[in-house]
Amino acid sequence: MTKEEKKVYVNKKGLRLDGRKIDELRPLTIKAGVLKNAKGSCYLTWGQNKVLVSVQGPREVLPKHHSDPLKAIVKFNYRMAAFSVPDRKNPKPGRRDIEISKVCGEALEKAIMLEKFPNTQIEVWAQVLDSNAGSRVAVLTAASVALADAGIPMKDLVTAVAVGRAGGKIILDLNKEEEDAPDAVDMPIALMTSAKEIVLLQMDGLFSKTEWDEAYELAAKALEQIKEKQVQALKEQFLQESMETETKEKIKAEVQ
Amino acid sequence: MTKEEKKVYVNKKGLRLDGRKIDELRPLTIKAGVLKNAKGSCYLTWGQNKVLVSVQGPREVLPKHHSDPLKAIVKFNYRMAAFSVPDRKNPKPGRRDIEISKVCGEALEKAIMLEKFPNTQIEVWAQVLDSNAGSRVAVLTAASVALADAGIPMKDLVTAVAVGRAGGKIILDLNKEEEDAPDAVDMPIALMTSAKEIVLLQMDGLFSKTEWDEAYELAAKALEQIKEKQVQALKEQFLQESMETETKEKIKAEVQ
Amino acid sequence: MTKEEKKVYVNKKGLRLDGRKIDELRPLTIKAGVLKNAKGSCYLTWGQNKVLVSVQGPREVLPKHHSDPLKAIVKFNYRMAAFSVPDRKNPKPGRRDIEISKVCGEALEKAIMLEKFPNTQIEVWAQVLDSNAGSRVAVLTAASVALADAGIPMKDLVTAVAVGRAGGKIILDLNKEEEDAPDAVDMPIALMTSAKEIVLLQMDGLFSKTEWDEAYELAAKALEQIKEKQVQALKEQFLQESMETETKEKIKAEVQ
Amino acid sequence: MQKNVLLELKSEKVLTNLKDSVRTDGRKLDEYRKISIEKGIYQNAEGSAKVTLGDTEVIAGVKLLPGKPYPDSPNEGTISVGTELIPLASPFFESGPPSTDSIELSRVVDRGIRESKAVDFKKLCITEGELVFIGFVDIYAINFDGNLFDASAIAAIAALDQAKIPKIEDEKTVKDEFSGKLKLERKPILSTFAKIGNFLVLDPDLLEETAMQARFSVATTEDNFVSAFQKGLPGSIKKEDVDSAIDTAFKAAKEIRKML
Amino acid sequence: MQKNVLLELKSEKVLTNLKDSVRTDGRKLDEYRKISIEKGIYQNAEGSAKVTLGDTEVIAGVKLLPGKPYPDSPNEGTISVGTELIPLASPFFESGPPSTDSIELSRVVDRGIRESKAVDFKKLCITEGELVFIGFVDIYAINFDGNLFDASAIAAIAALDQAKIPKIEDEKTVKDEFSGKLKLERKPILSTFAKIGNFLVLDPDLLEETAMQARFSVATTEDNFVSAFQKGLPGSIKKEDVDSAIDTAFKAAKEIRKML
Amino acid sequence: MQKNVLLELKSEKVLTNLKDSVRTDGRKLDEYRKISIEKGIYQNAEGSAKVTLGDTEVIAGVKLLPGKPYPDSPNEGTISVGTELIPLASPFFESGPPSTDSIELSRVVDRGIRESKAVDFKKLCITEGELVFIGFVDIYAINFDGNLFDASAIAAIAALDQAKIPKIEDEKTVKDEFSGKLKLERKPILSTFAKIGNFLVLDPDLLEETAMQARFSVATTEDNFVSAFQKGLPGSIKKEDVDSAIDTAFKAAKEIRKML
Repeated sequence: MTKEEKKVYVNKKGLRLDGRKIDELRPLTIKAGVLKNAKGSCYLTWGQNKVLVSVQGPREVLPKHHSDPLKAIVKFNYRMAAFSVPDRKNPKPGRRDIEISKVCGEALEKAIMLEKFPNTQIEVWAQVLDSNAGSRVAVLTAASVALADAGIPMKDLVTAVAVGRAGGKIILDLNKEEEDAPDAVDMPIALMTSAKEIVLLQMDGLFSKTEWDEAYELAAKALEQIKEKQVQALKEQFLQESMETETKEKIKAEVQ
Repeated sequence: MTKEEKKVYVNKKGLRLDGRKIDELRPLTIKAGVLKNAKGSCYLTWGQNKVLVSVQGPREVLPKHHSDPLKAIVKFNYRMAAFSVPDRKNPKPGRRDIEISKVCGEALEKAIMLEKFPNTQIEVWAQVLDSNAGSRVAVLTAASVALADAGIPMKDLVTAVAVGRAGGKIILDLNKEEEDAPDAVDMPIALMTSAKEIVLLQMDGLFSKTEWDEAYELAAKALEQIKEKQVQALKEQFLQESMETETKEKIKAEVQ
Repeated sequence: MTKEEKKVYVNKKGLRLDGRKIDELRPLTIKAGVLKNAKGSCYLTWGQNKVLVSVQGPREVLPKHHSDPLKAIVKFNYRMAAFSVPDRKNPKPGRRDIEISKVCGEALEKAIMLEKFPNTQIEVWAQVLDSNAGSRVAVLTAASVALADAGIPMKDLVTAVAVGRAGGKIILDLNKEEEDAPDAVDMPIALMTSAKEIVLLQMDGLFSKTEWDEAYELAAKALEQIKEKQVQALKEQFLQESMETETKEKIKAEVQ
Repeated sequence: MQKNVLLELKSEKVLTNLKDSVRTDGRKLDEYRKISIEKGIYQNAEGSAKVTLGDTEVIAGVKLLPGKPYPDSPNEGTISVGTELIPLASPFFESGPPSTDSIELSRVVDRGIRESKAVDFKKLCITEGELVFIGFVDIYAINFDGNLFDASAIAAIAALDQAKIPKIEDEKTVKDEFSGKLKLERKPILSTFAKIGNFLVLDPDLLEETAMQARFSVATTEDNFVSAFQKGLPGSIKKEDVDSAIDTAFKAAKEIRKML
Repeated sequence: MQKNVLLELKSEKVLTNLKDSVRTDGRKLDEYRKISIEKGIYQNAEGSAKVTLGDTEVIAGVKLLPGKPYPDSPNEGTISVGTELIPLASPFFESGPPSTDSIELSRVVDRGIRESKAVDFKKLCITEGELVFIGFVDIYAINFDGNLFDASAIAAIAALDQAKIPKIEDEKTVKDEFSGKLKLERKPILSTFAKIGNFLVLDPDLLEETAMQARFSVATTEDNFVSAFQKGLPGSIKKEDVDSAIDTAFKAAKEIRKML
Repeated sequence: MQKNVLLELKSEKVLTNLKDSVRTDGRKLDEYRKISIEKGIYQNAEGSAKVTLGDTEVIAGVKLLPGKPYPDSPNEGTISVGTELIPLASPFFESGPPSTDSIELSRVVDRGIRESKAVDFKKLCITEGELVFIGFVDIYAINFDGNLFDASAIAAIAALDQAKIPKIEDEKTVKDEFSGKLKLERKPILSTFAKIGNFLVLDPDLLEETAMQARFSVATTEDNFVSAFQKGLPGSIKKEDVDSAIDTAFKAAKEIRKML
């Protein structure tokens, strides 16, 4: 513990334990349309985090009396693979999985035009395959891409990131080592960035009001970058789909 | 163990370990109509026992095929708060909870005019908040009051008490220390006292037939006292409800 | 372990640890029609194995949407009594119980004329009361008799046996001691013997292709013997039922 | 349990018959059906028994497994009773987790053994404070024609009474070796009555159970104790019913105890 | 939870009223309902409290049980919070395993205590690496009229604050003897807001909860920290909402903390 | 699993095509789809692999955790295989506890490794009688287009084959340090066939699975053993089917083993 407390989370050059700057994200890659059997899907890597998200629906709700005659309902399932954590995760969803599923599903509901699909349900399955701090913001960011890939109309993408404190400094995108700092605060936040609407916000620790302000600004900037990557992934997928269709058409034309 | 065996459960003056006489109840208080959201309710304290009982219904049975076209069904849920026992009670209902719920529910069914409410169910939730021997007779006595408070028509109140043996003597309303006597016998019994109909009777231990006779007489007398307290609680609640209505009417009158 | 390896599973006289020959079954008894409340039933003892199988149905499937409009479905429940194994078996069905239920149910489906009973289900309950290697082939052999006893039309009986290897020899109907041999292979197999259709086949271990051939031949021969016992049990039951009917008729005649 | 409509229709005659002093199967009010008890029938069980009560058939098996004692009784073992109402026994029994009915049944059988001190739990001690035997009694109904309470309780007592105590070495059971037999201190017999109209009938069969308003069970011991009561179902009974049930139970139990 | 159709109809007026600067029950936007806190009410609990918030009533009890520490914090105990939304509290609560709602509630209360370091887990250590106390906080809603979050969080803090620490001998609890009291290091107070239209109202009652699009909770401490955020439900909030919620929460918490 | 009606309609053509000696996707009867195997893809897993078999994709991960050995094999670790058919993989897979299908799949993969002695359990021993490794192999279907049996079994073998063995100090795992690699003694390959009409086709895709009456799996090893059989589904197979399946399996396995 004394050893831990002596760790320098941000050094004199302003660099963190893994060499990042205070406002620097871990490497982030996003790929849409990766699963054949899903209506929409997304594979996202974020530092060591690797997540795979699928979207099914909108489709009929069973049993029927659970459906809403005015809008679609969203079923979000956050699940960690048994081997995605240092210790083995029990495959049965625990209380943490259930809470994360709830808040992530609620964060997406605001963005989806649910009223277009009354009596149906949209199912999001978010599978964490490898993890190292920040898996909930990773799956939420990926889910938003998977929904768009599924062609489900949305007001805006939902984009998420974690900010927080380690060693007295407000930093972006904490890794596990930083999350374990003695004074660590972790704050996952998700926005629809166009109108700066906060759709997910959680925090635990001891934050001053000034730190909250600072953390929010840091997050807001990073979210713009992340959103760009989301959009880029969707463009690539759209391009590829078009090309595939074109190729198919060409082949068809040649054959005929 | 040897120490236990030397305990004098009833001393030469005829007094028990807690100073009570052989036929003396622990302090008993009953209050009806304590929960705003319940159709009927009752808070009862009996020595250290503190129980809260609510009644909902009669209302539709779901799923429908569980309903009885000839009468209402009674769902009795006996539950101990996790902190209501010396060790922590696992919140998941165990076999003991399920058996007590069954026999208490059955004891009430005889008293309720079930045939007046076909296809419905009456739900009794009996929550034990603190306990010290005798919680099942406490909740059953309270449930009967809560049912009456809910306005559900009954042939008679159900009134319950435990009698038994400790240190060779037949005594009324055993506490935990007496229940742990080496020769302890515990016998919960519930009657509709008007016609002396036994609706609940359980016993485990080694009783002679004479002891059974003696125990029954002791119980029967005590049940009269307890029933008086039940009736008193209902009268007070009725009075208060009337006053509230009257006050409301007055205010209305004044306002107009 | 070294002790184990020195065990002679088949001695120079060709006899096994329990005195059986290589192709010799443990004592097998089959009795049909043993349970009053079942549509069909069978009690079978096979060495130390003692199993009781009942058949109910064909009857309506609940909930209805699980039914098949083209044929009956088969629900096979393999269960071990808690005391039927050296250690106590947890009463909750485990993964082994579920797999055995699945493969045994599937093995029977081929034999039953399911298309005669659309929208219904046939329930087989297979209770193991004592066991010593081979309980799945015992219940499957018994289930087939119980189905016939229930009057359910079948293309052929299903007959099952286990063959395998211990101490380098291919042997019939392994007992527990043989199953525990260091080189043990166990292969349960079930046939509809008339057309030599394999309806159940499982194996784990290290078998050469020649050993498979040898094992199959050994099994095929034994299955003929076992089938004879199945048929014999059904004949006896048929005879007894006829006699009972006759006796009743006689008594009726005499009374009138 | 699903409903047996046919039986419900038939059961309407039970009370009419009783008023003519006839039980549907011809028995007297205080008469058991034919009882038989088979013991020691399974090798993997330390003790086992099959009890038939008319057409009701029940099997009980006992496993004695080493385990840790409760902190407050370091030199005592314990028992644990489970009953399963499996679909073998009746087309109206369903598979799945224990029903409310089977939980009540298990607990009545368990308390009947425990509270009558039928088993001396000290005899189940292996090493004080360290290791004791836990006696798992598992009961399976295999044919159900009423009064599972008495059939199960008798089967449990019969299975325990001749149970072999496994030999223990290094805190583990030695296969197929035994250090003796578990002898019961007392053999409580449970006798169950159906209250039908104003009648109290012993050992109700399924038809009578369908007609009964209340069920009442009394356990009695050879040393003249009443060792358990359990009243069930929505109907009520009277003090006189209990008195007469006790007398009948003592008489009936004496006969059954001889068969153990 | 089943739906309360009547309430949904009524709730349509909530926003209309807010536009006229009126809360349905006459409160100001940043005003709590009447709060009362009763402590030490049950003998079997090491600590207990009942909190009423208008017509919302919640009970919390604490049991301190000896257990093994986590390998990575051998000299620290821990806590475990459970909440049950039992049918006592509302005709729309159902019995059964914890619902998603009650799981979120439990976890928010749990983290609120744990991450604000309200309890010094080192004080729960009995023998380093061997034995520590686990503080089970169990919360029961007994009457539900909105804002279970604040009622539950306050009840948990109140129950913990005066919890007695059992005396331990031979790794076991000595009955009715205590070695002292568990004093909290900090008393974080959770303040929950409903976002209804563009309004943010403190301590929503059931009617307001039925009308809200988003729920937002802020915990604050006496040493000027914000110690928790939790945003729930499908609606969104703005940075300004969070800012104003923080200010309101600090003010409100000061008053509540005095009552503990 | 829900029903895929469209697929059922299409599947009627599978047999007609086979009679014309054509598999729907143009393969020969004894031909696998394109296989690829990626290994060592996740850092938190001691071993991991992704297997694609045509459009079927499966991921396996291995965790080696210290635990107690079974009393009857004090110097041996063990493995435990779980498979999850998650909704990622198919709109017809449902969340919830393991289905009967996934339990059969898990057990076939588990036995295939265990009984072929692919892993030397003695190499998983840390301290005899005290501590051994338990190898948890967890398998997730991520895209389902038939033949999960072979994809899962190959993924499990691939993940185990390169699994790192954690370093142990004081009975606990040292983070990110390893004492070596778990090398397999044998690499059994499972080959699964569909019986459709009188045809036996290797590596059925989803359409063929929808048309099949029986499923038959054979595992073979590099030292010429048949190490497992599993016949599934209501149809029957013949001795000759088994014989030919064995020959095909040996040939196919040789190719797949090279890719590991």
